[in-house]
Amino acid sequence: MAESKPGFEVRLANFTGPFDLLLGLIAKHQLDITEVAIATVTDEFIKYIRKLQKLGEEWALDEASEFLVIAATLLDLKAARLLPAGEVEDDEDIALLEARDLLFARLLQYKAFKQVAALMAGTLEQEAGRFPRQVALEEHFAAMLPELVWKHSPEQFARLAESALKPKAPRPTEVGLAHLHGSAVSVKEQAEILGLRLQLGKPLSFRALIADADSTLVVVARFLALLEMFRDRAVSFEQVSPLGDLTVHWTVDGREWSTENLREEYEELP
Amino acid sequence: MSQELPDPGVDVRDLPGGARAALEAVLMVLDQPATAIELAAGLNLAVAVVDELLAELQREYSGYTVKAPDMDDASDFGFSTSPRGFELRNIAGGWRIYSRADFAEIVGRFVLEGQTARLTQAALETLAVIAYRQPVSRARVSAIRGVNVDSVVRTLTQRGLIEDSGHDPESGAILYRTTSYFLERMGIGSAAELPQLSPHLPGLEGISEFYDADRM
Amino acid sequence: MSQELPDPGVDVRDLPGGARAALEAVLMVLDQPATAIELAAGLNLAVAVVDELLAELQREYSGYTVKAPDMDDASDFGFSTSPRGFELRNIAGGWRIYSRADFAEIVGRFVLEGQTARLTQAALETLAVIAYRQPVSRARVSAIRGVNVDSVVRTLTQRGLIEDSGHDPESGAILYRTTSYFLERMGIGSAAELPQLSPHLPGLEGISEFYDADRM
Repeated sequence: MAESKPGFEVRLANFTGPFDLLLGLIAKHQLDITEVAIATVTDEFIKYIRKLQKLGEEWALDEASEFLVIAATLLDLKAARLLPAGEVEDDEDIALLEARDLLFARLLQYKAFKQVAALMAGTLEQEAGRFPRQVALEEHFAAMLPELVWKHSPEQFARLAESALKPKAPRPTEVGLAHLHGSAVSVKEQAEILGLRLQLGKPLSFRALIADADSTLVVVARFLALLEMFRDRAVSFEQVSPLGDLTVHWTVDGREWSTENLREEYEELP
Repeated sequence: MSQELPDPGVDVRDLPGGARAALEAVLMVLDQPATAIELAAGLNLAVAVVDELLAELQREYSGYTVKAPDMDDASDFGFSTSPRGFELRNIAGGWRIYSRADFAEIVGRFVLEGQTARLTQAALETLAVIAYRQPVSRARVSAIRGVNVDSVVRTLTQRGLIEDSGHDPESGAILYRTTSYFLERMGIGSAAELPQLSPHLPGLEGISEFYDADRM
Repeated sequence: MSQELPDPGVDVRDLPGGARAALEAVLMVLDQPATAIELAAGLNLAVAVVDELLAELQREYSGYTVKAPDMDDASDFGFSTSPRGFELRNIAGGWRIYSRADFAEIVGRFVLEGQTARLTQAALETLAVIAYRQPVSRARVSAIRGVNVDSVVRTLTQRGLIEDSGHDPESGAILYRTTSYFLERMGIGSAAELPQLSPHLPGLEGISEFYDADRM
């Protein structure tokens, strides 16, 4: 796992959603998906959200939940990338490949809509220069209009106003469930499992660390946990070649480490 | 054609059709009659030039083609063609394009087609919001009602129930208020006589002007 | 000119300028686009005749003078003149007069109202998904865009660009579609005229690089 490249910036204000952000990240050619430093992105994002919260912006919650989708998506992609090329060994590998293809298809679809939205923006802009003739009816024609039938008493009219002005009950919010996973996996729990294994002192590959994971979700959670441990300098990473195995070492500082250090933002994640 | 004012923006004479077409473009979409001075200011032309162009267009619409400044290659003498279906009229100093009076019967028949004497529910509700929250912009009424109210506001204006009451100093949007005809139909003396509404109904404070909002 | 319907009232062809000018007169009072059928009914003319006249006026306003039926004495060949300041367009199924786009800046100085703020990126993308997938629920739009779209959908509804089109029979969710005002703003006749989505689907050049790298 490499550190983020110097100068890499996440300017979330420029993105309109997780797919947008993901496409933005990918478009930066230096960002091989395995090298996107999720920790850096997360840091930037949390800083951004805190700033919004200070300003009392109501979008903070929305964007925070969007970010969970980004993080999960990135981790899905990363997990998929960690499969050695062309080697499909078991059901889990197939599941990862399927997840990757699905994500790829969704990204393609999103990118297509983004492109047509840009075309539409151009057309709307161009058309805004044409003003329709919609002038008031000439007085002699307006005078010909049939006399208005008016049957409302002031009280009836007031009731009409009451109902028109009453705040509309918010429409039932439909919650997109597509990104939700079946069972909750705690990053904290996974961190504990990893900590116990690594504390024995022997460096372990990421493959080995996820060998017993029974779902993509556990892989993702362990990945996140490792990133957290890396932040706390409990572990270090070593990767000899770009697609090679990622080796995880327990560091000296790791003696002090406990899952209590995990920041609360991650407790419920993913 | 030599009295043009200094021109900071686009020179209308460089556009296809030149100053004459630019003037026509403005006249075609103007709702209220405009004076030659107002037109000249907007077009960055001298008033004398606009006066001349207005007279030219007026003659042309009535069927007398005159030598246009950008048609120097055409024949010099004005020849007559058939009149157009519209005319340019100067009423009380203001210029506006109207349908030609000859066609009043046909136009009237067309206008009356499909007209009803009754306001739709959407129109009534919009009128109620305007009556109780006046003066108010269309954008705010849209925000309260949750739908676009542009065409309903046009109908209510045409029916003489509401009217323009100037511009919002901040957004520049037109503000609407009810008319004395509305009071007459309601049988009350002033808008203050409208029955009180529950004090718990939201005012305009929380309703953002969505045209201004840069975040959606 | 031989397909006229029986005419109970005034014959528009007897008036100065004939049927063409009568049509123009009606176009002058429209406050929303009118179909050729509506215009034909109002003018007591056959739809085919009105269609032909509309096409003729459209060409003429754009600077191509054509032989008009009532100008038999004039020269027969169409010659081009300068375009007028306005144009006749067939949009969202109806005909209407617009100021020519060349004069956008100048006309904009006179017409304040109706100049709407630009849509945000989020609103544009949501509008695009709805335009191409209509009728569609908010949940589906959210899934495609990867974000919650509730507030953007509300704003698009207030601006009159989209509207409710009933409920999904299975989920009961409200379905949204674009409005004729949207078509007007886009300058197209129907949603089918939107640019094709499919050519934009393959590609994703940025992403293919590293995907290709591990595909063997």
